[in-house]
Amino acid sequence: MDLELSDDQRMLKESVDRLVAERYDLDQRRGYMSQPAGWSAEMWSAFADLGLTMLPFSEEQGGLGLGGVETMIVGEAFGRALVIEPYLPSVVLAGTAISHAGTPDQVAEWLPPIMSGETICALATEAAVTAERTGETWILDGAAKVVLGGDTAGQLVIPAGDDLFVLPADAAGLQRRGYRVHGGGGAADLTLIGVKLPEKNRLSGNGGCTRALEAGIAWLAAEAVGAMQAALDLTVEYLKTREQFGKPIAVNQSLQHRAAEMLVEVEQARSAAMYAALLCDEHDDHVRATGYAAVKAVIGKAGRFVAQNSVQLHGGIGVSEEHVISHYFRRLTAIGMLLGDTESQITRLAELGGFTTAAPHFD
Amino acid sequence: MDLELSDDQRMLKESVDRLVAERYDLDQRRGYMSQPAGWSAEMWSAFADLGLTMLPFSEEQGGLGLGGVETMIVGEAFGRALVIEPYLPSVVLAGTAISHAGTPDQVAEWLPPIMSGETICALATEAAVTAERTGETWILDGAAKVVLGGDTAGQLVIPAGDDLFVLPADAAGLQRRGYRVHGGGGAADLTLIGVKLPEKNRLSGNGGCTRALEAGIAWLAAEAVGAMQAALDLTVEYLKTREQFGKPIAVNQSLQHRAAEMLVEVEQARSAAMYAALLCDEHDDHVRATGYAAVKAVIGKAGRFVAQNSVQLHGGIGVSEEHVISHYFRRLTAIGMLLGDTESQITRLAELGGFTTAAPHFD
Amino acid sequence: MDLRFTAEEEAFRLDVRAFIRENLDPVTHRKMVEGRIPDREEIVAWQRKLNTRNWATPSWPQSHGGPGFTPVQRYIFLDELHQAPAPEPVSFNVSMIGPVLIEYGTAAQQERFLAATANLDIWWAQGFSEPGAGSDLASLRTSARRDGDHYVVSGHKIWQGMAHHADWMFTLVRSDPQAPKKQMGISFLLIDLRLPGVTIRPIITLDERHEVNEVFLDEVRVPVDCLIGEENKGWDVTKFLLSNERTGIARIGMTKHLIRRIKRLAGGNRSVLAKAAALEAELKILEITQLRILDGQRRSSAADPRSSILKLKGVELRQAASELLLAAAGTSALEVRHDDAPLGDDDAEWLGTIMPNYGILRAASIYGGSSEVQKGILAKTQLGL
Amino acid sequence: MDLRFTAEEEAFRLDVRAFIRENLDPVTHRKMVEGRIPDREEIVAWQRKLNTRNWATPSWPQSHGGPGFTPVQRYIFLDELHQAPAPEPVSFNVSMIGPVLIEYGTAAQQERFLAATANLDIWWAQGFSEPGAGSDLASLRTSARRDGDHYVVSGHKIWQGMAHHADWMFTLVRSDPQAPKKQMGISFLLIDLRLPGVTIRPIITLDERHEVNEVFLDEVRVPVDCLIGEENKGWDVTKFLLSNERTGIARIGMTKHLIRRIKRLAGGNRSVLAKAAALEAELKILEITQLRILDGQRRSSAADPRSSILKLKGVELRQAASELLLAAAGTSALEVRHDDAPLGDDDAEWLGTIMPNYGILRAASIYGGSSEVQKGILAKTQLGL
Repeated sequence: MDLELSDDQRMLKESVDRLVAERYDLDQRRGYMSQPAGWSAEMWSAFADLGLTMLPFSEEQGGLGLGGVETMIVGEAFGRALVIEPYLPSVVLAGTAISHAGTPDQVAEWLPPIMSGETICALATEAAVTAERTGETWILDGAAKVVLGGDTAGQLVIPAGDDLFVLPADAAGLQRRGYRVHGGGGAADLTLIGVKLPEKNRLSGNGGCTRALEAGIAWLAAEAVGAMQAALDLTVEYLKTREQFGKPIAVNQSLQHRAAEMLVEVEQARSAAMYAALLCDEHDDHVRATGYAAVKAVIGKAGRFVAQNSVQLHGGIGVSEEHVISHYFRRLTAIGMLLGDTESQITRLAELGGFTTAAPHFD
Repeated sequence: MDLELSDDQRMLKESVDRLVAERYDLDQRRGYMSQPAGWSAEMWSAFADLGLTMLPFSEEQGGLGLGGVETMIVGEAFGRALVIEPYLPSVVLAGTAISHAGTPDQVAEWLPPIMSGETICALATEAAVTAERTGETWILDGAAKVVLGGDTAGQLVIPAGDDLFVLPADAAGLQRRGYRVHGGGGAADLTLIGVKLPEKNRLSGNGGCTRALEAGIAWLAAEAVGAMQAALDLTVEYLKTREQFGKPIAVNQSLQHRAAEMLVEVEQARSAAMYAALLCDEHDDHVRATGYAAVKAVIGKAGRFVAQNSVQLHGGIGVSEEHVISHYFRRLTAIGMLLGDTESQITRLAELGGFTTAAPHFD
Repeated sequence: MDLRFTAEEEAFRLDVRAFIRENLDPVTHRKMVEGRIPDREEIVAWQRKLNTRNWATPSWPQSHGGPGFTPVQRYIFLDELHQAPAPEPVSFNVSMIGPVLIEYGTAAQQERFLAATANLDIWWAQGFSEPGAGSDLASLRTSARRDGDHYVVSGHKIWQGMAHHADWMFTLVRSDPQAPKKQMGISFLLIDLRLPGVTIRPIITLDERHEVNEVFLDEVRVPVDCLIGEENKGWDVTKFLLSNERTGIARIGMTKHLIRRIKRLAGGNRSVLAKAAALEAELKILEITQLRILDGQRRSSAADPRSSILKLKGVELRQAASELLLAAAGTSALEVRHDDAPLGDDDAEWLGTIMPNYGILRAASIYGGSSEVQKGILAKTQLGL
Repeated sequence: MDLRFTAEEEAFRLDVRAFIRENLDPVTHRKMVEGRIPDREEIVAWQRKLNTRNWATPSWPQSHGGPGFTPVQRYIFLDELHQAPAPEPVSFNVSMIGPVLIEYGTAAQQERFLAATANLDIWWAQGFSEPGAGSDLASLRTSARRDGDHYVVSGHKIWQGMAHHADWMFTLVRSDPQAPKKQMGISFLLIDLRLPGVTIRPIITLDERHEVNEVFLDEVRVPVDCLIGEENKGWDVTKFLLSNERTGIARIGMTKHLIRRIKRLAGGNRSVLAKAAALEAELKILEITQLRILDGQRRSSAADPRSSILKLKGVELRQAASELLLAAAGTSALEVRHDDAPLGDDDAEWLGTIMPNYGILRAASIYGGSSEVQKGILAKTQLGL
């Protein structure tokens, strides 16, 4: 057991933190949101230049070969800065799916443009699509909703049956309706009517999708920690500086205790994110499945508590769009809903049998 | 709408309050518990002398013809005093069952000894008993658990199929195992093996059982209000008098706010008890069913909150058996569990469709 | 003791419901059903409809154009509006400045303002809070200097709900900076928002809507006949106003409407339905608490501090319902759709308001006395702590 | 960064588990499984078994008879005890007075007491709280007057856990009533409970068990060689003791045991199983928080104020698990059965302890620094509030 960052990890953290500190304040973020894509191509390049878009992929696949901890470091910084560029959809979700499910040839075809940042790719995580084979051609029909990043993606990864299919966003028969999502970023609803794809676009093995969802949960956990810690810091600062009745409102014991309760939740979220980061190397599917369900369940609940109370403790200013607290509130709300909310993760954890059995510890 | 007590009701309240104030403090209660039956025959006579055991029954049936509000008044006083005599089992549960399900002849046979207090009767609310008819004889087999008052009852009312059966506690084939229950009073688990009863002991119509359970919920709600209000009063008093660091602990805002949260729950419980009291005259079965489910759900949750926090705010002394707070804690816990806990009542309310439909208020 | 409404009260409820059904503009109704905010014109038209029966001013005495409702009738009336759902009469007019004009206004002021206030010919804004004066309202700094028959007012007010719709603003100003206690130097002024020196700036809230504003006052010359009550005695007027604000605030009917929406979206989802039932159980009982307080109001007109229970628990349940509605909608609620999107009549079209409304409803435990303030009131007034 | 235990640590865990399985008396084990309290003799026998491997004193340094555990080993050891479940070594001996004797005791005191304390030849009671001194411990009034080579001690101590089993009591007395600050006049004394003038009175708790006591001291003559540290410097010793008390207090393994019981009782009840899963999710993550704090302890021996998180959340989850266990048991848990009822090996026999344990576990958020105190510590030390 060793829970300190390595020197390399500390250096990565410093450079990512510096990048977002310099180029991602709330005003700059507004500027990025107002660009045609709804995010900044320039920032996207900056992330790619720093190597972030190739970070989690193995060196054999052409990536940096870094792991869950490094991704967590990036996620936490992005959460704090409320980054809206499609890192989660393209690198974490679609990238992980391709890198796990693809043959070496398929990986060599689809992954490099994602790693270079050149192509934005999106994974449909809520899809009901069927694929039928006719000769060498697959025909896809169905629909997918809330495909994160799907509004600006050049390429889509869509699960059908036990397979994943890679298709260009302009494929014939594919309709997409893109939109902004609350909390930042964009998504699309897709309709597929007789979309034709060659065999080479089929990544066999849906295990890639599971891995992608797990990586997505780990990413969301890290982002949530960044956002929650920032929201708590701002709230504590506000309690110390906001005066009413001639004294800082921090003199109110009820508010002190609430802030302490928020701290407990932030620390639990931090533990969850750390656990999620280290779980990606776990080989046992059941351990990963139960672990990620627990992580997302805790993140959802903790994030909601911190979001609601940081608004409450800020009073009126907390619901103003001009104040960053309202943006943390919205992003944390969205994070709680994405990739399975607390309720659904708990149901899943119960179905998986949880962490302990009814049997005694030993007999 | 009129939510004041009438003059008669005020007089009843005064006399019941006076009786328990004079004869039911914690030491006296300990004395009653140490008697062979686990309760005081003398107090039971005192309640009967005041007419309480005949209170809710109609004048035609030989009762006082009073209603839900009068029962609530008694229940609240009994809850405050933590009365352990079997009023709920005998008068409220068994009495209501007989008075609703019996023919005039059956009522005339079974109810008067309950109303006089001479016979303790108990209703099995958690029973799995079958009744088969052979000629003029019914044969009962099965079991019942946690029959409140069943330990000292001379007579039992047991549901089987759509009917209720009245049987003497010494019936051949009936085994009972009596015990004390947490929070006060006693109960029994019953086993019935080939218990033979004549047709006249069969009260047809299980509706009586439903009415009895509803009356039981109303009673528990009233008792809970008495106990919760007393626990809150003691807690507030303790906050004002207990000193630490040279000041009453009431100076702590977090404790003030907790007490306020307790008050909110006590007032909700009071509303629930009042609603339950007035609902007994409602003719619509569905309105009663949804109403009593809501009442018991709220009572269980509110009672638990007040019980837990009155212990917490008392600190160490709150878990001492010598302090009455610990007895309110236990009785409120038991009340929450009896006749369906919050969870099961909510499930039931959901199955009944709740209070509003998905349809608009008007079209 | 009896919880039932009288036959007259039941008939009144049906009368209100029929009136709403017949008179509420379908587009306004649809917006309310979907959780959108009607336009100014729609709100004005509806309030004028209500005013044809004196129902725009349910709490005003008959002597001043009110309907002479009993407390129970007031409750029934609001409950029907909330459940319909239909817009409430504008509260700044009807619950705030109206009663103040009736209690403290001169005959001339009543003549000038009351009827127009009821009919929404004048739309009022509330100018109380300032950036440095929230729960500590008495520390406000907007200054009023007497100059002949005018006050010259300068300052910065914030959180003016719907001030961009408003014609006039009632406001608190510091007229005597030397007063020994800060509560003693405050006056209550009415300000015409068209006067020179008034600037209204929108504040966009986290639902991306424009509902509240900042109002900057720069040497605004306000005629002295716009003073309510005595100079430097504005704090008494304020206390009177705030004590009116808290009544009937459980808004149970609004939560019922949310629960209806939850049930529509839930379909057969047992877990959501169970959570909805848990809310309904508490809501049903809160309704009884509301009736108990109403019953007390029939006996005494004094402000009932138990009203804080209605605010606290009412908001808690409404927020919980909005949260459950969001859970029932799932990720489909994440799409940003603005209030100017076309009105729909299918379920999907309802989703656009769910997340914004969940967010903005967090403000309900902040304004009108935060939940923390309510607990303090209850601890002090009810428990002597 | 790595959360995994080393191969040595995993082997150590198996070693501990095997030791418990082989050495824990079956009756003691059964009592622990059922949530009963073992007898004095059983606890003594078990601690002496542990002491054969120096495991009775997991936090003591090797130089004083401890096992030289790393923080991780300490955690694993306790976790295995909690999950087994097996009794912890008596905390008054091992976590409280032992470290105090090692830090502040004279060589003679260490010689006299340490080995006997480890082996439970002496059972210690903690004599801190008084009726008027709970969270405000420094306001204690038990007096110690010097008389030759004795202190004459009089006073009233309360909440002495297991004092009816104890031989000696470590206690705080006011030795200088004139000290300028109340913390400055306190001394730390060891008192032989067989001395004349000592009376122990049981306090029955709401679980109807006898676990705590009052101790009355009436002119008890305590030899001066029973003073720990300097006269009137007992507050420093106390602070040292209390800072040790808080480590490892999440007791996650105990909650796991409760969850096992819940799952046994739940059968196929989905609602109970879902609630158990919700607890397990939080518990799993709290375990990571525990490891993070352990990791910090490997780097620095300073008390970590984040330990308050373990206490707060650990107690919250344990109380919630006991509540869920009660719900899973249903009304059958209402039957009063005492700890002297026959030990069973079927589920039904387990029910007797569920309600008493639910009740007494409420004390866990009161003693050892109440939840309110923990929040205050976190607000102050971690947030600067």
